[in-house]
Amino acid sequence: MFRKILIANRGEIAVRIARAAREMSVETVAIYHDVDKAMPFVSYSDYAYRLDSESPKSAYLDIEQIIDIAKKSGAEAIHPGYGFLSENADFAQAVLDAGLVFIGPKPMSIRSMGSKTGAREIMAKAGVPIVPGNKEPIATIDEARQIAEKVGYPILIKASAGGGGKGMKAVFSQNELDDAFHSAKREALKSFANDAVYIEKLIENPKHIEIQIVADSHGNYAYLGERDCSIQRRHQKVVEEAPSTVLDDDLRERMGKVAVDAARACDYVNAGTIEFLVDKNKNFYFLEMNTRLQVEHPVTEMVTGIDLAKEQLLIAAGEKLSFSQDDVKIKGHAIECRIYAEDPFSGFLPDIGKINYCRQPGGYGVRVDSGIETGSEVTMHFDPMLAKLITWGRDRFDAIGKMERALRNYKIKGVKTIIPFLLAVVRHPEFKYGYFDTGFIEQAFDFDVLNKMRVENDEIIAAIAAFGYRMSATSKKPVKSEQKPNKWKENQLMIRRLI
Amino acid sequence: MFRKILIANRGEIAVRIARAAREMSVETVAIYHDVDKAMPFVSYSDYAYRLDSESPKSAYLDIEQIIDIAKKSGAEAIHPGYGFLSENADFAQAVLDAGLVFIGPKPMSIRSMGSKTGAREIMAKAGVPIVPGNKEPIATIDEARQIAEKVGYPILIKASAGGGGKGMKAVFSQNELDDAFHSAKREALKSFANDAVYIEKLIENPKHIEIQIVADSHGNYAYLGERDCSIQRRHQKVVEEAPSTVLDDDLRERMGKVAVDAARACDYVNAGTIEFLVDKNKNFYFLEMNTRLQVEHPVTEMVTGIDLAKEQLLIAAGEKLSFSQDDVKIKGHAIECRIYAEDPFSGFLPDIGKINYCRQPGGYGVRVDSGIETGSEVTMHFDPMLAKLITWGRDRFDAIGKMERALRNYKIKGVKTIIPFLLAVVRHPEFKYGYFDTGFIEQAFDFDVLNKMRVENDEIIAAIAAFGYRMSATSKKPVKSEQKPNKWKENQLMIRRLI
Amino acid sequence: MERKSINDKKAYLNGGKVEDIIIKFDGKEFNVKFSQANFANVAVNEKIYNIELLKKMYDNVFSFAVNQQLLEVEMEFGGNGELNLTLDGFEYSVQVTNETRQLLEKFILDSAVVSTGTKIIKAPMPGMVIKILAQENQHVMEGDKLLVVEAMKMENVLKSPASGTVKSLKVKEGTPVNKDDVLLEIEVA
Amino acid sequence: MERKSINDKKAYLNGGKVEDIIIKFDGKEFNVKFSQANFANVAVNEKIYNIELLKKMYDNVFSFAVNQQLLEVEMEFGGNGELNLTLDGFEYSVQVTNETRQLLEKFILDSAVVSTGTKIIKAPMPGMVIKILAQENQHVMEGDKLLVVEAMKMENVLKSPASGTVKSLKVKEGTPVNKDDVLLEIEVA
Repeated sequence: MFRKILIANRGEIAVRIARAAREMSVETVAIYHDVDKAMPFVSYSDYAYRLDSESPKSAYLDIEQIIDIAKKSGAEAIHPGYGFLSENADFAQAVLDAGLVFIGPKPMSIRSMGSKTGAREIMAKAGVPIVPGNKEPIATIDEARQIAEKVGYPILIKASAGGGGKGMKAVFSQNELDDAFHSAKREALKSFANDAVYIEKLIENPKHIEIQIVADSHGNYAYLGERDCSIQRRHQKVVEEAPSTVLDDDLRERMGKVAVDAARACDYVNAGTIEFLVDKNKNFYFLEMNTRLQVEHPVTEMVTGIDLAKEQLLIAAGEKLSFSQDDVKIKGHAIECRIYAEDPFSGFLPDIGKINYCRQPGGYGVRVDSGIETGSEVTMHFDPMLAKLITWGRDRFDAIGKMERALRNYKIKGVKTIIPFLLAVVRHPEFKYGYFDTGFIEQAFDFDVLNKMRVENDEIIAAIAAFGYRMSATSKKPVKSEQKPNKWKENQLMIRRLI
Repeated sequence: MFRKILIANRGEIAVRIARAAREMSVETVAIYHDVDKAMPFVSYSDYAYRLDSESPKSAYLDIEQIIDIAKKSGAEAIHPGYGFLSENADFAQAVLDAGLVFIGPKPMSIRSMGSKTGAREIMAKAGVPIVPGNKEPIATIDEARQIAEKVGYPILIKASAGGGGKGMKAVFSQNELDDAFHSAKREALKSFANDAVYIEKLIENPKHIEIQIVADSHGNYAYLGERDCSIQRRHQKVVEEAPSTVLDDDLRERMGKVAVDAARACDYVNAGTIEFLVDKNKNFYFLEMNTRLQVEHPVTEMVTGIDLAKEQLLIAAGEKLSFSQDDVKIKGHAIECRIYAEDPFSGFLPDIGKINYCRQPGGYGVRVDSGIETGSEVTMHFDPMLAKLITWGRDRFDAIGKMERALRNYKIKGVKTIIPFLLAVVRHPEFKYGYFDTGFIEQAFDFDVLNKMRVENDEIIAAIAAFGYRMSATSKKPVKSEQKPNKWKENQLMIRRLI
Repeated sequence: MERKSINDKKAYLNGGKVEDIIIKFDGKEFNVKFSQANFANVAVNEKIYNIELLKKMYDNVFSFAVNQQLLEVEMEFGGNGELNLTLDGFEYSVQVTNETRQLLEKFILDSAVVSTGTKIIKAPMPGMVIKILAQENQHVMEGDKLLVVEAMKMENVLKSPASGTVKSLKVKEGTPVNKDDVLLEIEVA
Repeated sequence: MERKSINDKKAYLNGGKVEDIIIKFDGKEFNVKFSQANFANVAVNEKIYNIELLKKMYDNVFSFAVNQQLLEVEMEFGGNGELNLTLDGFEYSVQVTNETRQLLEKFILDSAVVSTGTKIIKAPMPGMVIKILAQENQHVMEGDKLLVVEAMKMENVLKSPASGTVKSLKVKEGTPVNKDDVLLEIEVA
């Protein structure tokens, strides 16, 4: 095993890796931009080196400097976390070239899975189910009819040059095809000055299900069950869980085996995830492969008892998997809620500022992977995810009970967070009973419930306000108002999120 | 299930119960003496009522006032936690008389297990192994020889009126008996003005092993495996774990069944613990029964997945056990360290003061059941246990790795804690490899290791001191020194602990 | 016990009189009456609430027990009776006012309709002009303070109902006024 | 980068000269030399340490990186160069001194042995008596400050080596003294 590793990341994932390493008696080196100097992830490590960089974000992308620090510090390996350089094949290669170990897959695996069309081809060849259809432009309505027939209705007509739903038409039967085809072409032309369109199978009300796999350098592979990440807001995962309410043992095993095939197909080593869409008939289709540790990896850890971050270190150090496929047993149920610094009452606009007060929930079955603490500054430079709240219960109902309690016990003051929204989600009947798909937040979730929650305490708010007003009137030293981010900053933040 | 319960306790156990209740949608009522007004356990509840009392400690013992508040608040049941009124049969009876539910066993069970000799008799009758010997005074050396022969060497001669080791003699073979018998009688006479002695089997290097049981009001019983609580300092448990390194499945099952017999013998309902001494030949002997939730209950929860606090509520509400004996499977390993506010470098003298800063460890497999937070005041009024740190790992080695990491990540500033001592314990080779008994801290533990840990950072301390000195010399506003508890307070604390 | 005596003392220092207020947020109004003995006891729309401050957790984060119910609240005080209150992630922008001020605002609004081109500011109630904050020919913005009238033992600030220029100023500091007396006129720009 | 310039500035304000010190704790001594450019760089017994203050976590709780190694330290400052430092639960009672002061203490200890019944306080080095804190016939306790001698550009406090009564006071404020000049005598009670 390594004696010392460098963590090329920040925030909660840097804390996560530092914890795992220390438990294995491996020392860790943190790197930080000056804006992060006082963040917990720095002090969670054994050593810390400052990154010299103009912009905070570019600091964590500075391959040369990071490798220099790794060598200077005596680190033998680099863990990239997620985001930043984690899926950058050039970085992985540069680490190897510097004579260090990259705690992740081979550069070649990252590269091949990084291209959506390339990945699709490799997977198709390996027998992994992909969404039927092809990306070739369709010239005539006759051709469209043939492909639609082959793919089977419902289908989706998509603009080749497109994005954002423009030129996209769902077609549920053949007699709708003509109108939709021409309409899509017209829209595509208008929007992208290019009327090329193609046809893909429409997966109705899909579930987003992903399979966690691990592979060592000795050719051993294992799958660790699924995660259901269907609760998304604008393709951003918000709530994840394991196991999924829609998989049975048979489907779990079939998807697991396919996931291992997929990993084998790109000669994969270390921890990785195969994302699938699952339709209501329990057909599943390859979406993409994430060649790194996922944000939501904790739910798998909680139900399998396997520490994925530690496994990554073992694998990178050349050891064999610490367990076999037969050892993987799913016990109980785990849910993760991502705690974003966003205002759910103002279109999820990211918020920044100083965390005046933070009290994390704790106790039995509650895990918090956090990057902040009381006094931390939330800046506009990075992703607004502050922490992850994970609960484990004997069954799904128990895990939800713990999550609801933990969300209520989670106090973050000074910046707005989506905690009230998450509370409304875990209390939602469709979530509680497990009937939901990727359209949950956009379609099933009624934002009015938030307003109803708000009204519950009206009189109490009035009473406290009256008391507070009188308190401030009688005290000589009035409580100062905190400075709020100005409109310019808010705009900047908005832009950051849209990119 | 209840809608609202009152928690007749404070500190971490009140937080523990409030969390469990909220997860079951049961509201909780906290009671507090004014010195505890700002403690986390108050704000973890839904409602809080102030106890009117001269002394802080007596507040939590005021049966009449507590029951009054329960009725006024609309609580339907009272959870006593541990300590305070938890093993007070009169309180349990008063709760029932007030038409409320006591979340614990019947008053009669508490009463019968509260008397050591009474409990011994009931257990002997139920076939539970008790330490051989009897408490009858022995008149002659011939009688002593007969009893010693029957009990089997080694034996312990104890003064009937005794205590504190006076008049106590260990005898390992018959030819030592004469001298020891007379010597014990002389010592007893000198110390207690009473030369009566009796003979008991000497359990050499015992392990303190306890079995968790639960029983519902429908006659269902189950045992949840053992806890090894052999790491004790002056009969005070410090580190506990589950499972024990010395039990195999066969012994576990035998002890479990005996524990259930013991519970049956006193018509037990709710969660309880049977404490045993286990000798090196794996014979086990009844020590006592704790008719309440134990401080160390979390290690059992971590390895069984069963929430004991919730189970208590279910049982008290008249429901059946949520699992059967066959469902109880031990998975992985859990360790608990008790975080006392005591100075391990000054004879474990309790410390008081304000917690200037507290950062709890967290992440995968780490659970903190805490009664304090940054800003909390540690007073001399209560037990110095601030929190419990529990880790779970796939195996014992993994759990120890997590514990060592978590102890290093646990920052409590402002009062002294035993964290450095705990670190030395979990790093101790005899602990690591599982060879230890109740004599570990007094005999095997070398307090010099603490001093060795201390010396490691000598030069760094000097460097920081130099920088700090210069920093304070250049800054206009010198850092003020915190007020230390004075000698009088320390003496008070010392007296409190000795009682 | 101790808490109560402290609050009593504060009420005492405050002149023994704790004025009733109106709390407005989310388009709703709540009438709040304080107990004269202890302003931790309030009646909100006739319903009694006892508020106890258990802990100041940070600068502006407080733990309260309201009728024994525990709540953690972030409170920011602005000027002019503005209060920003956050409970469980829900933010409430609270305006604290009282009956006199409310009457005043309504009155000014009403009186401002009287004339177009020129807005006439009248005394909303009998009282005494104690301070004049605007000069003749001065340009004022909507909401700018014009003058302070003492009425019903309280000082009430009269604000401009529109942007414009101060024309005829009819009163001086110290002038007693009757209800509906014209105080000044604003010519809207 | 920024940190460095701030420290440079502090060093500058400090007169550009950062004096070497001696750190004592647990019966051990460490010689510390500060870099003149940046007192975050120190040599402890010749070994170089760079200290960076990353965060003040609370009043007297700091997060440091010492040669990049992270440490959370509680630091309490007493008077007289006393410093209480806690790292990972280990408490260190640190005494900060310097070579001159150490020589002084040693000298007084040595000189105090000279006579029994009467302890003679001699000048430990050439200098100037700048302040006299004890009067003739005054009773003093061991450790009480007697006089201040400026030597080697530093003020050095001479303390009483024993409890007793101040007998002959041989110097006045402003008197220049040579090494071993008798300054005063203490008659031990």
